Amino acid sequence: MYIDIQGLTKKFKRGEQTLMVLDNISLTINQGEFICLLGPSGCGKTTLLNILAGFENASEGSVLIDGEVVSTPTSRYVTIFQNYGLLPWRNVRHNVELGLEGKKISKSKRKEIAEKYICLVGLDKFANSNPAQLSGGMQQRVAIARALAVSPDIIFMDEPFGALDAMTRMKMQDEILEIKRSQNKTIIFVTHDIDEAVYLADRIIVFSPNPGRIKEIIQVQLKFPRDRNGYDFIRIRDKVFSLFDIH
Amino acid sequence: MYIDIQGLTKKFKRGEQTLMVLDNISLTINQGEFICLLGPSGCGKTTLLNILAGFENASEGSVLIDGEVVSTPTSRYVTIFQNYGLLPWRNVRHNVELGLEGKKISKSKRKEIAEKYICLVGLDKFANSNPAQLSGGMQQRVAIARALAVSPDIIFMDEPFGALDAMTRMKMQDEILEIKRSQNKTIIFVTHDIDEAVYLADRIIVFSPNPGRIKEIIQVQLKFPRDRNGYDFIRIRDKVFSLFDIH
Amino acid sequence: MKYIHSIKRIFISGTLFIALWQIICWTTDFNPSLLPGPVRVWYALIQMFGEGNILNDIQDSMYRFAIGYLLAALSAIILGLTLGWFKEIFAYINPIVQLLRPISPIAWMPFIVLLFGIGDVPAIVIIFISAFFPILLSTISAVGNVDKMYLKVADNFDIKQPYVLTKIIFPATFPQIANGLHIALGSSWIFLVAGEMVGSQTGLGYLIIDARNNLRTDILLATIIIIGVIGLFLDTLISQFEKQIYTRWGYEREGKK
Amino acid sequence: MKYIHSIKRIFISGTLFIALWQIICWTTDFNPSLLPGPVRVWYALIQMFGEGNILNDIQDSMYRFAIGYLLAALSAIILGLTLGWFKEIFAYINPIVQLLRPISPIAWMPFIVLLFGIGDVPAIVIIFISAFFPILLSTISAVGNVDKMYLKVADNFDIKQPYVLTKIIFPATFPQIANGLHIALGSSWIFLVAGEMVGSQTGLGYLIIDARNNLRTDILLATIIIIGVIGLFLDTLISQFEKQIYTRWGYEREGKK
Amino acid sequence: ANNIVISQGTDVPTQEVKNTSEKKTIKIAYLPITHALPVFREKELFEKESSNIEIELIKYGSWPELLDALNTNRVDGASVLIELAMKSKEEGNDIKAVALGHHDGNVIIVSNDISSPEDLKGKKFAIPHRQSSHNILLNEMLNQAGISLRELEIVELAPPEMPSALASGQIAGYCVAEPFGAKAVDLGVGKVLYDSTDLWRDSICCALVMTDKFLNENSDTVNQFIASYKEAGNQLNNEEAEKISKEYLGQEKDVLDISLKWISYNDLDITEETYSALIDKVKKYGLSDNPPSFEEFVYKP
Ligand SMILES: Nc1ncnc2c1ncn2[C@@H]1O[C@H](COP(=O)(O)OP(=O)(O)OP(=O)(O)O)[C@@H](O)[C@H]1O
Ligand SMILES: Nc1ncnc2c1ncn2[C@@H]1O[C@H](COP(=O)(O)OP(=O)(O)OP(=O)(O)O)[C@@H](O)[C@H]1O
Ligand SMILES: [Mg+2]
Ligand SMILES: [Mg+2]
Repeated sequence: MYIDIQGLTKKFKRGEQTLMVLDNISLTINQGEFICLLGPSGCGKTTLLNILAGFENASEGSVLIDGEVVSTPTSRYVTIFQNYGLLPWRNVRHNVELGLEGKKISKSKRKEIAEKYICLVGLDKFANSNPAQLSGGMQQRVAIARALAVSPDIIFMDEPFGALDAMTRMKMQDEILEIKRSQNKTIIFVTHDIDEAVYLADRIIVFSPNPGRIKEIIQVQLKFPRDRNGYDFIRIRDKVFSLFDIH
Repeated sequence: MYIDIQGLTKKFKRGEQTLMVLDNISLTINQGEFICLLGPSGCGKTTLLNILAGFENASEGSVLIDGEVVSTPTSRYVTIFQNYGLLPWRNVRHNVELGLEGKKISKSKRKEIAEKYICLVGLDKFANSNPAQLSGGMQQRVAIARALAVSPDIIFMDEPFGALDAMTRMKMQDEILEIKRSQNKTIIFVTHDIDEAVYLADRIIVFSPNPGRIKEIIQVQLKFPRDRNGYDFIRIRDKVFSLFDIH
Repeated sequence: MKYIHSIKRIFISGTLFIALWQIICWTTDFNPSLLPGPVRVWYALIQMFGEGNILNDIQDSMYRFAIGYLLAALSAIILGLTLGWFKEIFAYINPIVQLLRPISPIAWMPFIVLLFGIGDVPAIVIIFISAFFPILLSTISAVGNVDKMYLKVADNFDIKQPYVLTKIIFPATFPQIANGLHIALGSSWIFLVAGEMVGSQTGLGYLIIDARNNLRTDILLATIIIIGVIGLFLDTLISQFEKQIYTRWGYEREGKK
Repeated sequence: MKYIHSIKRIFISGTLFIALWQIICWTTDFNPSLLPGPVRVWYALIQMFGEGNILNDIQDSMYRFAIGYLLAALSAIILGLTLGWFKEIFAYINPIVQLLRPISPIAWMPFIVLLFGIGDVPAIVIIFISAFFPILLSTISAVGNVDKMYLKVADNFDIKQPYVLTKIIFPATFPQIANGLHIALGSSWIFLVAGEMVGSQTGLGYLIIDARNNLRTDILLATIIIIGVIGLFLDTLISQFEKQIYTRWGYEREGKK
Repeated sequence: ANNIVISQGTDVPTQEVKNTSEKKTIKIAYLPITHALPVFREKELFEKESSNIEIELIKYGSWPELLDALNTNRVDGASVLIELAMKSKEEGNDIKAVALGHHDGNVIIVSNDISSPEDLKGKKFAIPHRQSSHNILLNEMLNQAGISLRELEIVELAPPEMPSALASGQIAGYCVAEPFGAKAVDLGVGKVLYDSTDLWRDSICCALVMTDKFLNENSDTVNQFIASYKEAGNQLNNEEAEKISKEYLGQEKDVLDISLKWISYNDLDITEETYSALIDKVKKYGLSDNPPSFEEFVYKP
């Protein structure tokens, strides 16, 4: 077991009250898996991701990654946010170089690595552009390149395509699958789009809210590339829909 | 023919250049139809809606509604925006009353009408709340109540559910269908979510971009309520997907 | 709890400040008539409040300030809404406004005396001038920044002028106007002192001038402290007001103070 | 084209202004040595530029202003970043800052002379004071408003202090700091006149005082116009700078000017 | 060639340094009024004689600012209202008066519709400063006319504002240092109601005041400086005064001409007699309760 979550509980203080956001979550994830966390707004998906990435501490329970207790963020596990988290005052190249600056890497080597990943996400022509000059999808690609540049073991993604329009979104889904295939990373991906989860995930972890609990874990054993209108796809989709009482 | 669009073209000046956004759109719409305008970002959906609603003028061609040329906005055709367009300094009731204030209606009558539509969208308990205190879905319901309160003949909706999460979105889709059924309005609905269009529309107008043209018009002759995972649904969905080169 | 905490902080902060001041007095070793220490100023404060005249001065200053500021707010908001709406007219007035804005109210003194005389009026005029421009410019820019969607909504629901201005533009711009009012409050309070230099025989600004004329640095510092405290009080009031507007309008809370 | 259009507007605006001024002179019927008309002021301007001394005065004022303003900017930004980061310390300093902020630099004059003497330095100090607080407060509030996401990104990529401050916080806050710099420029330029009242023997503020004492209202108005024009010029410069920062940082364009 | 350049380059500056290092520079603060003319004249005297004393004049905009500089030893001396200097001494600042600035030279200006002190009742009257001879002159006038101070409204106003205030009818009269009174006469908005000689024989107003620090540290040059000052005063006949004032003051020529008729600069010694007369008036009219004594305040070489 690569990621091992045991009895994880998270409570927030809100004035006088205590709000239980995650209740006794236990889950194990293997290396190289693509996991989707699916659930309605407010069920604690972001909170769980924050704890896994070391941004926040659990109230109870433990999280082990590769045998070690998670305490602080590290560039071995990189998070990609819905709003991309690019630094607007840096151009694409310098954004991608950000994670390399702390490491003992020569300038020319740094540039080389950055260029490699900028090419990988297909932005070679925009290396000197500012984020503000790029479309949402392109900005998210920069964030992905920046994450890959530090060779992380795990990539956490928090609704990374939530701000994109439906068609761009589907293109990005194909791209992230391609990257997953070629780079062989472990990916934990938060979404509340059911189609997206079924299209991407090896396993879908379905949450129920108040407090956040794991409602069901769905194995998606479809081969890639998946057919969004294929029979098996629709069958799994149907199953998830019924979990949320939608028809 | 209730709405009659003939040879509609729209050009924007951009500095020195002229940008053609809509190219020779012709389309007729019957009273009581639910029309979805579907297309990628930038294909001119919002522009078309603005012209139909009287916010902008066409460069060429004509738009007749109920036999009259559209020139300025009127409360006979109400537009609902993605960001709801509520006035944050008014509470729910006063937002809903907004459109009635210009008409010669007594105060008590106004209040009565407002309450009726607030009930219709299920917000009776929130009549005195401020928009900022409501969730996105609830805010959009207020906007719908406000639109219905002036008894419009047509409702234009520009990606009304675009800012909502996927599950809330599906609930709102059901609600808008229910409202359509009970109030029997003509609805022109902009979206770039294919599922949404198939779920809602009597006809889907598919646009292609640069310049915006009608690529295809798809009749959706499925009975309501539609099954999102039913065979016919998926078949139509598949057809639309292939129009956008997605599989 | 929070309240007690903040009083504790103010107390510690005040003590530190006074200690620092005392240390400066000791180390620089100036004649106390040139740089009075905290004790001397404390006695001056007690004397001023004991004799009771200071309350009249505060009252007179507040009266002048209130009139000047409120007149400025009223006229700048009305003018700002109008000019913000009729942008073409503003384009012609703007160069003049921009030219007059960076000029110190002090420089206008001779003309203010000539046109407005001495006593209460020049003080009010100077406070008016220094509050007017920030409010005017923030109102105009607020009208320019009004979300176009509100105007579409107004159009859509057949709302006509002047109701677009009163029902839509004014409330929509109000948070930004409130911010302008806040900035203007600060800058015009600073000019109270300058305003009361011309022929006023009462008021906090006059006290400053009088203390300087009579070489009473202890009274000078005591008055400075009073002006600071009242300014802080006014600022807290309007911040509170601004915060309420923001919450009501659903703006995100600003970063903690 | 746009350029010509805006020059046309400035021209019309200026003409209107001068006409209005002339009308005021005619209707009030004051002695022209008390309220000079445009023609008299025009001659004063010609005379001032003809003799050439005015260029020295402008240069001296600009020199003092540049030093005071830049020192204020530098120290306020550094202090602001630090205090914004160490919020607990700032909570203790804040009451003092808030107390001192609303006090007119004029009131400090006797102490400024005591501590800094006469000549260039007090003018620089007063410009410093009036620029310092707006920049400090806007920097501190900017640090408080930094998008938490940037801090997460910094953490995630193992960026440690002091690099978080230099690589993340400072650039992230820069647009808001630029706005503070803009406001501070305006308010400190206004206090140039007050600053040069103390023992300066040159400069635009000195000219104002000197013209008042010499009862030369024509020179006074001419100097006011020069101050206004330079203020407008500085404001345009920094607006330009601010706009570039905003575009670079991808902020939405402000509503049209 | 190099050598020559270097020797030229070093020769010239050393000569200059030598010259200036021997000179004693005395900083004198003043306001641009006719009461300060002897200082200007003295400066010119030193320049003409290429004396080892040099005067650096520092112009101020108002009395408080000038006094800030004097009290903090930022200047060595100042031509200042003598009552104000006495007040400063009383407050504990270390300064001494060394000579008068002038004799007489102040007038009471009223608007044209006023012909006697009675007409001022209920109206506003401006003085520049409570601690001034102008305040004393006002009190003298009211005293002689049997009017109480409370029957009119006294306002303290900056001198440059007074002619405007009179012109716009804001005040009915004022008494102030010159040439601000003459300005009203020149404009035709006011007239002279009394000359200072009518109210207070041999009145004094401004004085040359030096800091104790300067007096103590420069006992050798002080006497020479004061002697030259008095000499400069004696030289200021009408013609000379006109010339100097035009050179150092920025006011219009006509205004200065009117003003100079009222003033004299002879014999600027501060005698015990005139000083005690001043003290009486200061006490009588409530400017101060315990003004410094002659010995404390007036410098004796
Ligand atoms: N720092 C915090 N302090 C208090 N409550 C918090 C905090 N962070 C999150 N919460 C609360 O915890 C709950 C879960 O939040 P979380 O952001 O994890 O939900 P989510 O599943 O990511 O929702 P969404 O889909 O809207 O992003 C919410 O009710 C939220 O208000
Ligand atoms: N006022 C305008 N001036 C110039 N160009 C405009 C204007 N309004 C829209 N456009 C341009 O017209 C094109 C179509 O815009 P429109 O907003 O109608 O697209 P859309 O289909 O609604 O896209 P989205 O799905 O992103 O909302 C875009 O390229 C846009 O930049
Ligand atoms: Mg979340
Ligand atoms: Mg659109």
